[in-house]
Amino acid sequence: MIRDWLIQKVLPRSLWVYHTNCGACNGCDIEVLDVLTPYYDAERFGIKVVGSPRHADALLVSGPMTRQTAPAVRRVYEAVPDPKVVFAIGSCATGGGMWHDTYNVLGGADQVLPVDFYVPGCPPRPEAILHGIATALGLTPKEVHALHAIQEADEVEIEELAEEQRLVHERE
Amino acid sequence: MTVETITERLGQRVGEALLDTRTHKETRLYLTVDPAAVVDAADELFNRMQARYVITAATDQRRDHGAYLITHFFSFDADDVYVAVHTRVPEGNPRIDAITPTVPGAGWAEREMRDVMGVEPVGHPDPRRLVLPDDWPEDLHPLRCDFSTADSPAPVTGMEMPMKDIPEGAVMVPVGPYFPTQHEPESFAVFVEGETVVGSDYRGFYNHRGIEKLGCSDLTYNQIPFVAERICGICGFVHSCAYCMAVEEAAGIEVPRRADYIRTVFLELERLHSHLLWTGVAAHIIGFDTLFMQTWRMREPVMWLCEKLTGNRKTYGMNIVGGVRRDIPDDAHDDIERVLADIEREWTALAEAVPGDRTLMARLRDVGYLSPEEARNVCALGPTARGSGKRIDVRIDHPYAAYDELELSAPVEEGGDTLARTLVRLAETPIAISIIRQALARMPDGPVRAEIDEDISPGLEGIAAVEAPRGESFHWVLTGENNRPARWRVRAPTYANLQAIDAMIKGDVLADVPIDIGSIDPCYSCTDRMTVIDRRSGQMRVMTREEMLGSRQTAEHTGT
Amino acid sequence: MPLAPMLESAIKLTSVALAGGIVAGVALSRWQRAAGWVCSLALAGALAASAWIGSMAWETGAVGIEFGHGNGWPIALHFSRLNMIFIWLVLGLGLAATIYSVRYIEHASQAPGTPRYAALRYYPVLMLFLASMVAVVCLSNLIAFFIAWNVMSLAGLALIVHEYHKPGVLRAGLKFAAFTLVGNAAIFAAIMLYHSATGSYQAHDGALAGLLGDGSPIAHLVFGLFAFGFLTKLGIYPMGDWLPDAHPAAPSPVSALLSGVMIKLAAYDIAHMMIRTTDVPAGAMMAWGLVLAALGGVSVLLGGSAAAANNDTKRLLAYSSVAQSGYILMCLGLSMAFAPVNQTLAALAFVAGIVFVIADAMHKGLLFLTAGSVLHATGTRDLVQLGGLGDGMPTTTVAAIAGALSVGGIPLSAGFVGKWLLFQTLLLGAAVTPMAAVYLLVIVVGSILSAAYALKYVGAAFLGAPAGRIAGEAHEVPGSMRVPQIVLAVGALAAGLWPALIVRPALQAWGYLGAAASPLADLRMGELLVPLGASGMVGGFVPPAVLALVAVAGLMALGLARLAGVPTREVPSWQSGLALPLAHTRLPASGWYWPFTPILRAAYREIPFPWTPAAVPVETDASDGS
Amino acid sequence: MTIASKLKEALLCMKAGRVTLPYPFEPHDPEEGFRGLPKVDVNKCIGCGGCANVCPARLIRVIDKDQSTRVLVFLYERCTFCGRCAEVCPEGAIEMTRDFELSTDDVHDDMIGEYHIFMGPCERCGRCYRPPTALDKLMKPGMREDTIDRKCPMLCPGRTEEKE
Amino acid sequence: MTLSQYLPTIGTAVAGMVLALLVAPLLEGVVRKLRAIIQSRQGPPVTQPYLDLLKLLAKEDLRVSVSPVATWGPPLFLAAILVAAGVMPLGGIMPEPAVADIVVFIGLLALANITLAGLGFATGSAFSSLGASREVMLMLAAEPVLFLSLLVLALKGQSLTFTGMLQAPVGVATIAAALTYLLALQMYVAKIPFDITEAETELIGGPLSELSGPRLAMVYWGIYAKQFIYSSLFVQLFVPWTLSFIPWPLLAVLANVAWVFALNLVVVGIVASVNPRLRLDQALRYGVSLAAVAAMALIYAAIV
Repeated sequence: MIRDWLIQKVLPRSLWVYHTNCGACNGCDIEVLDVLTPYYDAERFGIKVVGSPRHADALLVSGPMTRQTAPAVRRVYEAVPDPKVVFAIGSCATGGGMWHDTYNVLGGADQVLPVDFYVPGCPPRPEAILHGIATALGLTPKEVHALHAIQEADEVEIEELAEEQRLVHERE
Repeated sequence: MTVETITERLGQRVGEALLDTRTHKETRLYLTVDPAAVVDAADELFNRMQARYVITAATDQRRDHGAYLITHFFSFDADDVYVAVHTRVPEGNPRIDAITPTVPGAGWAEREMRDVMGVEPVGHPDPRRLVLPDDWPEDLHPLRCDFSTADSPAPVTGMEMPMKDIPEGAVMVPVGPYFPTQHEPESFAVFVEGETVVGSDYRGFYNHRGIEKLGCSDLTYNQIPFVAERICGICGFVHSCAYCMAVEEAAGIEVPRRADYIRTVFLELERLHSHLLWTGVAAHIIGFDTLFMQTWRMREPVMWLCEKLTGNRKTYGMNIVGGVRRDIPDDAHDDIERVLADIEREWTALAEAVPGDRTLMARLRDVGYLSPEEARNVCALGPTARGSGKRIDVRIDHPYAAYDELELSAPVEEGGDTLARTLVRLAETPIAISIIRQALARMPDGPVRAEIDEDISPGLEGIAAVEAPRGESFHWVLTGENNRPARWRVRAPTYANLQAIDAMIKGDVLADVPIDIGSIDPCYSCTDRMTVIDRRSGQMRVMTREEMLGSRQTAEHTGT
Repeated sequence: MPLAPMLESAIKLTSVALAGGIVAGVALSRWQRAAGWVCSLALAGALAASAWIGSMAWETGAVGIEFGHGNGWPIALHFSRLNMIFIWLVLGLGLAATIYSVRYIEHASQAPGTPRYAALRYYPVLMLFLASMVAVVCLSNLIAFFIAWNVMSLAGLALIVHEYHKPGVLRAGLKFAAFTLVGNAAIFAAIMLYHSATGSYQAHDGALAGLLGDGSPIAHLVFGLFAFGFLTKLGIYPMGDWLPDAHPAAPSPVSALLSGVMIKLAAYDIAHMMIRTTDVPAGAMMAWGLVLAALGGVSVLLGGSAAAANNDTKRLLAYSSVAQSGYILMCLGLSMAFAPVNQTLAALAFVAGIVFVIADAMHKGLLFLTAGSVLHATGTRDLVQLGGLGDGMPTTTVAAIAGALSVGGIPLSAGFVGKWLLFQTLLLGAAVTPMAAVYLLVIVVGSILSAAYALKYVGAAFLGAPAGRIAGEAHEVPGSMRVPQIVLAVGALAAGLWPALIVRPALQAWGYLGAAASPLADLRMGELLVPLGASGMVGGFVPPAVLALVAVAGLMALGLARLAGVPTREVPSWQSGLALPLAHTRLPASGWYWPFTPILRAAYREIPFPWTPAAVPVETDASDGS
Repeated sequence: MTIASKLKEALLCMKAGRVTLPYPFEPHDPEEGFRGLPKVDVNKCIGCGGCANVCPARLIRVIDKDQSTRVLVFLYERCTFCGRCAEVCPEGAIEMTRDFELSTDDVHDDMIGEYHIFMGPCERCGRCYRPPTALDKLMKPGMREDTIDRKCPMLCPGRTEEKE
Repeated sequence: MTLSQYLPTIGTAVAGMVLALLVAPLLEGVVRKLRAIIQSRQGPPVTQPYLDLLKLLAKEDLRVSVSPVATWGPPLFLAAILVAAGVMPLGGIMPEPAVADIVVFIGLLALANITLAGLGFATGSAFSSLGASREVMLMLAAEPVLFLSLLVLALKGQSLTFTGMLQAPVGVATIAAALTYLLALQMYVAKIPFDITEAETELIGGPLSELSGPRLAMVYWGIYAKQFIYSSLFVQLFVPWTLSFIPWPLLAVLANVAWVFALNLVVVGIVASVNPRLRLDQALRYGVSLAAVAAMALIYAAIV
């Protein structure tokens, strides 16, 4: 009971993050670091970057999952004590980026880890990262949703795509 | 030394084996030599003529020539000449004499050649896998044309890179792949006795994303700049700029002068924010978080400025073959000047405070020593080389963009230690500010982008080098068919500088290792690869982990 | 029943038990295990009988008796509160070591290359060694004492070279023999000179100090020669340099005895012959006392440094013995120095010295036994190859931790009590001589060094991950080897929690030597209070109360920790994302305490010994671990 | 002097004062010209697919659902926000918005754009094309007689490839 | 003496322990706020350390080693430090008879250090063992300074008890001792530039690198409490006259706590903000030179 209370009420105000780069270009990593600096100061929300995954509550994963990093990233995940939350930072981590289909890249972070929250952007602005964390912590609402637009086509009949069909769209 | 003298002296050395010579604008020399003479040619260039080795590229030309094209690049920095030594290795016998014993800095490049193209460097002292992941099959070489980008072979086991054996009485400290001071995955195995470093091993290339493969077959000329700038999240503009310049040189495209100036402005803005960033990261590494916070606070307006000017905080999306995509409007000059003035004021205070800070000096002085000889051997670049007394700077040696019309200098320190590299960066920052001011003041009017009407014909070569904040970024493009390059080779400065780490950290203590590594401002994603070359290769025993465990057990059995 | 006959019977009983032990050792030499148990039994008997003697000695302070008036070779024995403490230590630790030996020697003699007859002589010699030590303490005639002293040395030598087939053992034995020869020669010369000066072979309490009273150069010479001889045995640097070689060479229970009691007998002789509270000139006594204390200080620093830098379990402990001997000598030297000027202070120093003796006998004996268990289980003394034994050898590990806490001088252990008393002494002593401030400095550093090597011993051998196969396959030692360890561990901790257990006998021993008021307030609560000094109290320490506070704080901490009732999960250690064999990332003992290691190692310079140059190599007898 | 210089450093640092922005409690929008999420105005789009050809991340899928419906699927999850699609779009149908607060707990459902465009099939290559005029639309799904002898219509995707 | 005589002392000790336990995180929070101000940013609320510790109490407890040292180390570490807090005077109050003098006090703090080092060795990774080795080395450098500077007072007051030491007359030696104590304070509390043991950028946290959840919370709590103890000890022993004139004990305790905060803000916080971390050998050299000064003060005190 006490533990549930602590996790729900205290943990969001003291989120220690461990930053894991899985093959990123540095852009996201620098922005993650930038979030700690005076203009954005993530520490005011209790967010702290820690050096050992044992101390972490959240994993910030950036970059596409390369074949070489995947096992190491899995070990990082295992080394984090429960409860833990995984953030995918940047377009590479959310969807594999422009290397999504190259021979050494497995795809986005969710190919290897159970990702809880995604922060797209290339790189995401520090504000976007803050927004992502704030959204995950329930401080601000989510602002994106699927865009689905159909041309106003006079007399032509429109066939609505079935939900499952939509998802199949060649997302290799 | 002019292209003529180089050709002449090489001709004297290798004679008939010099098959072909082409020059371009008196600053580019393309030679073709017989495979048997490639070591002699490298020796003549590197050891006799004191050229700087740049990189080796391997190209699959089996369809056209029935051979693999191996190219070693050298640079005559004082004379503004890049030399490419082409060799064709027949496809039936993909083996070539390794130049590493002659040119130590080629160690990684030849290992990479073996990995990605399957051309065996014969006589290489350390022929371990470099680039490909541990679970990659031995006989598959991704840069060959018959390998498709999207192929991802089933994982195999037992291919872990064999590690050097741990010296007696030492412990292996795994600095990475995930380590707080490394913002990217890469794995230094540092062997320490007590806390004194007695050796190291390296397994990098965790960030290998197959960029060159994308650029060699899949993407069109104008898609690549966007891939190129994502080679590195800090010096992205450098890569897209160098790539575009290489294509422009190959295709003979005249870039409007205004575009050159705009590129110069952004290159220097990038250097500015990169050096501020580095100062902060280095301070963070040695636990000086206040300095980290303050330099990054100073840096943030540059990022906002870049976002305003380019639409992205990282200056992504500016370069395109033929020029740049956005102009710098005249009303932005004031904004730029305001940001520059702020930084200049604060930076001056900082640069004055640093040498007087005794605790800071204590951490920087006399650690991570890189001798000038070592710097030349590993072909160190940028501030790393300039901190060891080597005056090389592409902006001055091989002027590009608008640098030929601007005044600049390259500060050099003789110390060779971490402090020297720090001082070089401290001195470079105001120079970058001055260059931006000059460029803005002298910027000519006109278009920012050349119209390209004709297709780029295949078989042309272009070399471009840009002085990134970390040193020379080298791009070579060989044009191909279907609006796509046949080969695009990138050599980021960290690729060369990283090979100096082993020498730099040896004898230091563990506490200095992070700042030693940090002092070359490593960018692993640029390098896309890494391992420390071992100059004692003769004595080095390479064992697999299994062998090692086995031998330890035997040792215990026999009571040694 | 009058005292004399009772005493006589008690002495006879003890002697019979000890002699019986020797005989049984010889007679049963073919049946080692039986020999071991019978000898243990004999020792238990001797201990019980000596308790009877002790009760008499304790009542009166000291009792004496003379045998064999008729035959012209009278043997005079005396038993005081002081020497009873030593006799009990000898017999008690001897019993523990003998019980421990039963399985230890059996296992050791099965090792390949061991001469068949090696085990045969072990128990007789061991019993002779113990008996001679008892004799050394209680013989009051100097010639008889000297003979017993030499028998003890010879028996010790025989035990040190017990495993002479192993490399380096003979050299260690030779070194011991050479140093002992020189030391004993000095003692012999001193005895002769003493006789010429006083016309007597009787050495009563404080005899040597009394001799200084006449101020003649010969008296100083006698004093100096005795001191030299005793310090050689005590292991004080540089004359005690045999010690770091001999301990690793000897079988572990023997090391425990050598370190635990044999070297302490020199302390007994110093305490009993050199400290005197009345009729002594302050100048000479204080000078000699301070010199001895200074020598002790040197040993504290050098021994501690060498121990912290060493990677051989038994050698580390041997160096630690050098340091502990240093503490003992410092205390006794201070006691000597203060005796003429301030008897309360002298008493405090004396008590500290005796507490150190008792504590070191317990924890050093214990630690050598644990080192023996490690050797038994793994066949190696090399801390670099050990590690992670905690999983396989839980009892030995816990015992070693207890011993390490005590030797490291951590509060609530026996070793701390001695240090605490020494601090009190030195602080008060600073008013007598500023030299005390220097000694304070020495023991501050020495205390930290002792904590460092104690931690190194436990950490490198028992904690963490196993360094290799040998360490990984270690298993617990048999019960008869565990029990002595447990008993000694309990003793070391109990004495720390209730210091009266060891402080009171020491105080009472002083009570018969000197007559001054006790420097300590009554020990009813197990507390230590020094009610002197300008502000009424020099120091105060109430271990039970501190223990209660630790318990309260610990419960507070645990209560907090259990607040949320979190689950636990076992995970591999974090290696930056790699999956490396544990042995790769294990910090070998050779890498500990950088960057002090080279300085520490250089501090202790071995006395060049001319025969073979090689020191005892770290044993890596990997033949088997079972 | 060390202490004095350290104090001076501390004062130097404090001179800038607190600069922390109140974001996310108050918005901190990017400047004009920032490239955020690209959105397609389906009513302007002519389905040429030029955007798909230039996209470096290859995230735009062009699916011809049937002969008259072309579906453009934007897999925004891997978008690099380079703005090339907007740059090459001949109709200006793609707009780089300034949206950057894109975080979501389900990137695959939320970061997707699906745009349905009505096309006519090209008689020559058989693929969809967008009839340029309303009149042309009426002729769907038939052929355009006037194109039989000419090249594929200007806006047919087969043509756009070398145009950029 | 009887049990009843010790009850007041034990009672105050428990009160002191609880106070240290409760106030220490706030001290850390205030120092963090100061650092944030120097770094031109808003910084976390001053209550942040409480939240951090509470959060850790709810986190899963990952065990690398089943060794009893690993299991019992953290509570013992915290307990030893708390007891040290309990047996030292607070607000100038030190009931007699004392249950522990400074030898025990320092012994308890050494026990804490040794426990932390043992914890590092028990988990057995390269980082934690190197951190543990560093912990012992720093102890070797810092502890003599602490011990010697306190011994100067003890010598002057002719007592090793806190009460006796408070009566030490002020002199050259005591002023030198106070200065060395103040200069070494940063070493005692192991803050930058002396946070060498727990250096995150070198050893990913040293002995702490393998701890998680409640056990990490206990160690952090102990570290915060240590900061409180060492600062408070300076106030108590070297400037007791700033408290002794306050007539009400509770007010004196408050003044003491206020002093501690001031000391941490003015010395610990600022020094930690404007310095990089020293290397082990540099820190040791610093410690040894301070120890030399303290030793000279001690000998001077003994002679004069």
